[in-house]
Amino acid sequence: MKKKKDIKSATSELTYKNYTPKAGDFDFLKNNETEVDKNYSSQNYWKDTLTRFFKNKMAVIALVVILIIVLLAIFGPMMNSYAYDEVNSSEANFAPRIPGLEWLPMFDGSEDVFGNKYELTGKLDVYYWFGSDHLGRDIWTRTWQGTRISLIISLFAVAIDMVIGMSYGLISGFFGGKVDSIMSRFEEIINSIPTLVIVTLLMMVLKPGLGTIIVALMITGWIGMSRISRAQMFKLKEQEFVLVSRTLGAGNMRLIFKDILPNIIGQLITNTMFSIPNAIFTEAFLSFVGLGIPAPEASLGSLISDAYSKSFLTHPYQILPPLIVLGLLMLSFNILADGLRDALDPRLKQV
Amino acid sequence: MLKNETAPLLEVQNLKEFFKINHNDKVKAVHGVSFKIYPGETYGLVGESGSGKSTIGRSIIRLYDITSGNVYFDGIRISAGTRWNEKEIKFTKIRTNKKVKELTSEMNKEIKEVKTEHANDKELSNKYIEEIKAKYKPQIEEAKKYCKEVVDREKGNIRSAKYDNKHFEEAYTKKLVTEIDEKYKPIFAEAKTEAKQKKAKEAYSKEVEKAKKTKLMPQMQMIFQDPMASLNPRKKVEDIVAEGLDIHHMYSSLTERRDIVLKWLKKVGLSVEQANRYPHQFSGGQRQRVGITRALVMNPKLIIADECISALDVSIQAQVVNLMKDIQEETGVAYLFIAHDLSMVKYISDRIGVLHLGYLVETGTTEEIFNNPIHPYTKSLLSAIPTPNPEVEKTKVPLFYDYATSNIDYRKGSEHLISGTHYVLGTDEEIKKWQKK
Amino acid sequence: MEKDKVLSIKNLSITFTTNSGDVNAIRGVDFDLYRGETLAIVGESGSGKSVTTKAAIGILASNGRINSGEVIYSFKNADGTERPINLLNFSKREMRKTINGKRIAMIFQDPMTSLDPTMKIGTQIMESMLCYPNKLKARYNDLITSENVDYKFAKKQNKQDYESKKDLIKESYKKDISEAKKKNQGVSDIKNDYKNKLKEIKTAFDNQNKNLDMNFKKSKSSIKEDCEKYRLSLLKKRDDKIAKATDEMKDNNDEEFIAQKNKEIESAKRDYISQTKVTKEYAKSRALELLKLVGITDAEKRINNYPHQLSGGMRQRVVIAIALACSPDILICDEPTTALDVTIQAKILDLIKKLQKKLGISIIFITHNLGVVAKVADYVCVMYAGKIIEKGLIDEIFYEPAHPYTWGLLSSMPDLNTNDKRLYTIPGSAPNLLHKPQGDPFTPRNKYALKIDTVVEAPMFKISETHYASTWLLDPRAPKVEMPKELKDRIEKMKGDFKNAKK
Amino acid sequence: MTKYILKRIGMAILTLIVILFLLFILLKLMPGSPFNDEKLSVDARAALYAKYGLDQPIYVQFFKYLINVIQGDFGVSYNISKNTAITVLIGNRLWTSIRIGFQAVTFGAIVGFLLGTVAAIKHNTIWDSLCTLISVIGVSIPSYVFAMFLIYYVAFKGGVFPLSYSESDPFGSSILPTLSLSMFTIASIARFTRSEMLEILDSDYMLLAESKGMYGAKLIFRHAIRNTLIPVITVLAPLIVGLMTGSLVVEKLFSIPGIGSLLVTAIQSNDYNVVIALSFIYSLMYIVIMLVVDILYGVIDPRIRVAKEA
Repeated sequence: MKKKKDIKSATSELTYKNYTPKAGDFDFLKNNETEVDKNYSSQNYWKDTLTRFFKNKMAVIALVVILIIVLLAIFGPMMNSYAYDEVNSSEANFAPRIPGLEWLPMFDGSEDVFGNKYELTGKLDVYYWFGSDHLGRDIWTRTWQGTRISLIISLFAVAIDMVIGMSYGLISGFFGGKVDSIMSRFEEIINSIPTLVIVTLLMMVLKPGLGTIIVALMITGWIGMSRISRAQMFKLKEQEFVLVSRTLGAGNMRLIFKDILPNIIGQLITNTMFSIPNAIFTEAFLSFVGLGIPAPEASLGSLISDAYSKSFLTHPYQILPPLIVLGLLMLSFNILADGLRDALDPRLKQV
Repeated sequence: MLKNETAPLLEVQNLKEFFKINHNDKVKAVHGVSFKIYPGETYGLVGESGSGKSTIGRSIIRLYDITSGNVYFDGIRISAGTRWNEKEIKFTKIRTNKKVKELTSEMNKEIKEVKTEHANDKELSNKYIEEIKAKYKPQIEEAKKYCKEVVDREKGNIRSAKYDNKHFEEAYTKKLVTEIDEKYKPIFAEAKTEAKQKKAKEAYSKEVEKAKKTKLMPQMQMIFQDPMASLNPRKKVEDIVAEGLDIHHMYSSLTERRDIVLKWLKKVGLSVEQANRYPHQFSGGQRQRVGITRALVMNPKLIIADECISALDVSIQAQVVNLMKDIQEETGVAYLFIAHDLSMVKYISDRIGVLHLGYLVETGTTEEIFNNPIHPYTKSLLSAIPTPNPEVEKTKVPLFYDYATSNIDYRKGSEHLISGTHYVLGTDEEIKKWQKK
Repeated sequence: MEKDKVLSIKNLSITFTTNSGDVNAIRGVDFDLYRGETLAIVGESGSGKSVTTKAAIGILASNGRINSGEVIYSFKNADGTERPINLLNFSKREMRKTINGKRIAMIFQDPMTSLDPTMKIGTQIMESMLCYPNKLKARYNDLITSENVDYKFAKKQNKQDYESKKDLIKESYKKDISEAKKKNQGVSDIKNDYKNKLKEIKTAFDNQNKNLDMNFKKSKSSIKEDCEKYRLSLLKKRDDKIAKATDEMKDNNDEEFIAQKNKEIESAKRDYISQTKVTKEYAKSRALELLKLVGITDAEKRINNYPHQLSGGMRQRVVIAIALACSPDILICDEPTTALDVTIQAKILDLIKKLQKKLGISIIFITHNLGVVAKVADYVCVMYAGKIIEKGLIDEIFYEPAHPYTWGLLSSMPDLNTNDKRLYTIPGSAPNLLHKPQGDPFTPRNKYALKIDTVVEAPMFKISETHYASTWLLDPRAPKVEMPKELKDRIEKMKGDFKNAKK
Repeated sequence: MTKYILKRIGMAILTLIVILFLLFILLKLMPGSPFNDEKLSVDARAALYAKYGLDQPIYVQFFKYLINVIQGDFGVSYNISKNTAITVLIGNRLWTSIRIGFQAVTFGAIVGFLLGTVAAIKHNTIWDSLCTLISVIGVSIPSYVFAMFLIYYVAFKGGVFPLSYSESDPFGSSILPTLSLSMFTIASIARFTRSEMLEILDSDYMLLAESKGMYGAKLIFRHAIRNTLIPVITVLAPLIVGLMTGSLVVEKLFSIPGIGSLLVTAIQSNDYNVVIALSFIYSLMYIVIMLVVDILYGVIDPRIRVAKEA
């Protein structure tokens, strides 16, 4: 109700009813007294996009979460004295215990079935913030160590998307015709082998490890991106402003990089954001199947797999940290990508 | 408006443009269209959707490779299609092969006859066979020779067409240099003293240098239909306008670049501060002005305006048309004005060509087309345009024309001169019939 | 002869909420549409011409908000009674059930996108007929709708009355209390008094509401009764006919006679069905009829086509057939020929005119092309920046325009019969309504702008019974201004053309 | 249309042969030979090589392999259960996997489509936000995390459904795996449906339908749903593939005797022959699904099915 009143008061302006013309009001205006074609300033595209992005609270939160996880992945393992591969069998399967937070039932070091091992073993000055695993390794350190691997993989995913996927799609789309049909055929064949199969086979041929996972991603990870950039290229290269540049005599490189790319880079970045969770998931999946990073190295996938097979039903706390970090990471990247997409293409969100 | 004495700026000869959709289907967009545009004039190309008018514009500016025909710009052949030459080669070969086969089979038949007739006398039969062979050989040779001649000729044409398609800029430079040579011959001859000679030489080499830098294609520019789609949304107006300058390195410093841009922006009625804005901050009419400026900074001799006003509001259309006229008066640029709206075309064009289904059905000066339309399609087009005169409009009965049921076959027609420069496509009987009406 | 008003829009004002702020797209639009006439709304893009009509038939985009105004439609009931009713009081559901398609139909600009690509065109035409197949129910809906709208409106009014009365009492109470406190008098009396007053109006309000409810219930049941009666009468007619035929059959053994009577029985049954139900067969035959009406040859074949199999002109014909399916009173044509070629445009305009003559419908024709207006319209409204700036009979607008904007529009339209070398134009471009203009939004582009234009917008000055224009130039205090000479000459010449044409 | 289908089938067969060749090459590249049992004498090994044709040139081997595969013979398992024909090993497992996969796809597609439709119709309301939230979570969280969650809370703590798959109750015990598998499908379909539907709700023909008096469910069913379904079908194929990946882990978690868990076992016990055979089966299923979806698309969309008339 109030709002409507506001509007009404705002619109109660001068009309012919409440205005009495003064002398001279009926003189002609001189030419310079009005401005024909007023231009109203508005922000440029990127600033606009940023403003829209920061209006989206979820996306901003996701960005913050990602930043925190990145920081923890860098500094987390240094924050206590345990090393990620430090085995201490006398302190196996200790529940989480954090100094100062012991009043919280989650972090007091006790478990339903086994009681408080810290008290039982008399190691009252020992603290495993996230608990320890079946070999007595510190889960806090291992979790952040594993997160590092996931983040490194996501970096590579971005690089693969940008370098291989984008250029493949752009070239295929720009030149069209025979070049395109050959390149698309090749892509189709690669794409019709399930990623799962490719990755699995590769892992069997090569030695399991980070390098192999990256190679596997390289073979299949670029396809989605190349499809999108190809489609975008097809759409844009017939646009009139590109034709204009062509008639002005612009070369292919100029057309691709100066005319077309700035117009699609937003969508491509968004898509890259979507491919990060995919890459992280692939790693986690491979580790879970037993093809991932070999022990004692840790990755989120191998931590989850370990915790699941060794102690899921008995010590469920062991699986939680990597699981939560993985979930948060995936969720945040997805929300971030969504937010970016909406900011870049406001049509989807509607006015 | 007859400018027959001067050389045409643009000459389109028998332009054909077919597009492949897939292996079986071809869309024939343009069927042998020819016209000329003289310096400083406006040629209006009118037609409805699907008439191929935009295809013609884009083919001329080399956005598409043409299927057949020639396009000359400033006397230089800038594109040439080779499909007809290829066809000629293919069919000549087929014809020759057929003929050779016939001849050989005839010869063999005769030889066989001789062989059976003179089976006993081998010597005699051999002699006859030799004779027969001698009789047929020259014929076969001749047919083959003819075929080779045709193939060689056509191959030569194809080669030269392909060469021209790639090297027209060189040809243009050559042309400019010869012109300068011609110009300086008398000067050199007159310059008696050494100092004068030297001076002339300096001037000469300067001009040659400049000519070598001058390119042909930038002198043909295009304005597109959609004022929003034809401006890169991520670029500032200044950079959009200067794109051509950037590509051809037509300035020595950034201030010069800016000066050129601002000079032209002012000329089309945009302010200096607007140069730093992005396209989406402009209204439709202003955007089209930016599009025009972009073409103008290249100092073109010909601007192809492809439906450049049809996306604009009525009052803005008139603004843009007036602006284009002013610019023509000032710079002497020629326009190829492509539109579907005959009424606007009338205002701006000196001559008009009416396109229908890829055929140029009628062409002539604006007066000729409007005062004496001959072709039924032109007539229907003219009668369909609504005018802002209610009393007339309400009683007017538009003439309808349907190609499918009209019994007219454009393929059979040929160009007929009606008067002056007024040509109509049709057969003799058709033209007579139409003129009677 | 008094003309019959079908639709009249009064002081309509609409705001759109967008990312970059509120846009006052329509700022007080008035016009009347008379039966059997064509009203043209002319304006450039963004002038709000199609928003007005979309709001009138309840298909405004979701971010649009109607601030004020009325859309009075003369609602013809199934029983033949007719009464004016404000369409803005209808709910979306009521609009769709009783107005859209059945009384007011619309044709859109782009025939390429306005047909469902996955549905046969025949189905699309039949859809609106088969959407409410029960004619008796539809009849009831019709009759109840206007009652319902009135009832709801009265209730709303009642509530508003009550609220405003309450506010008044509250205010006076506050005043009294504060005064009493100043004077250190007891406040309990005032409080009691206040409570009583409130109770009083509350009971009045409740009573009124009860009354309304009762009345509505009454009229509802009476309508129900009416409908039932109507049904029974139809049923009786059928049964009578059947009984009569069977009666006659009894005494006669003539085979031919019996066959004839059987036929009569059949036809009586069929009549009843067709009076109570829209059958598929009927819908199909009607669709065929419509396709023929809009000039589509071999309709039997075309009815099974998908939209992509037809050309643009054909598709627009199909859209017209869809609009006509339920025989509406009003047809709104929103730039129906803008996306088409000129020769096809001429054919479609011809068709619309013929249909109007044949069916006697009223048409609102929205366009930016003055030539099209000249061809189809009886009455013209010229819109600029969300307001009608000049309206009048077609001849008045074209031969005696009064507003500088109309002058500009007319003279920037190229004319085939004159040989001007330059076109007169309006400088600049239409204002962005996101930024509220001060005074008359046309001022910056107006060659004849007065100082007062920068301060306030002009009212509608009456030029003749039918001709109005909103420009200060018509104020008696303003300097006398004639239209530009080029335009005047042109109009003179046009009049001459007309006379020549007549001869 | 027929020509188009034939062309697609041809392409699919060609792709399959290429894949098989790649797989075969990989098989050859695998470290060690299948018979690296140290107890085997050189002669015995040679005899085995000869028996399996491993001593012939590689293209001959491939050709033989190809013929065998066409006849449904993938050779024998070397490690999991020695000398059992892979066909036998796979046997019933294939149908179990396909059944659970089918359940998950059907359930996911229907629920996802409903969610997306609701979100689009109730655009910019709490329903919309809820659907968006569900779909973001569904896309982000791997299916095995859901599986664990379900195992721990529903089966272990809640005791509602069995912890693992059992042959005696093939449907009841497959509910949890189906649920965890279908999460991703639900989320993706809901997402895609929402954006497609929004576009369609905004289209001109919806406006025309409204202006001719259609409203409510009739309007949505007759115009919006039909037009949304067409593009949604195209995304089904990649989703089914995602499902395969998920099924690997989920089958393992619920100990379902399907080909997914077999593949995991084969990977973990280095039984290359089985891995290759299963990879081929996965590729085959994938290609067949893509083919079917492609053809289905053509059949459903009249713009493709009914040619334009001249």
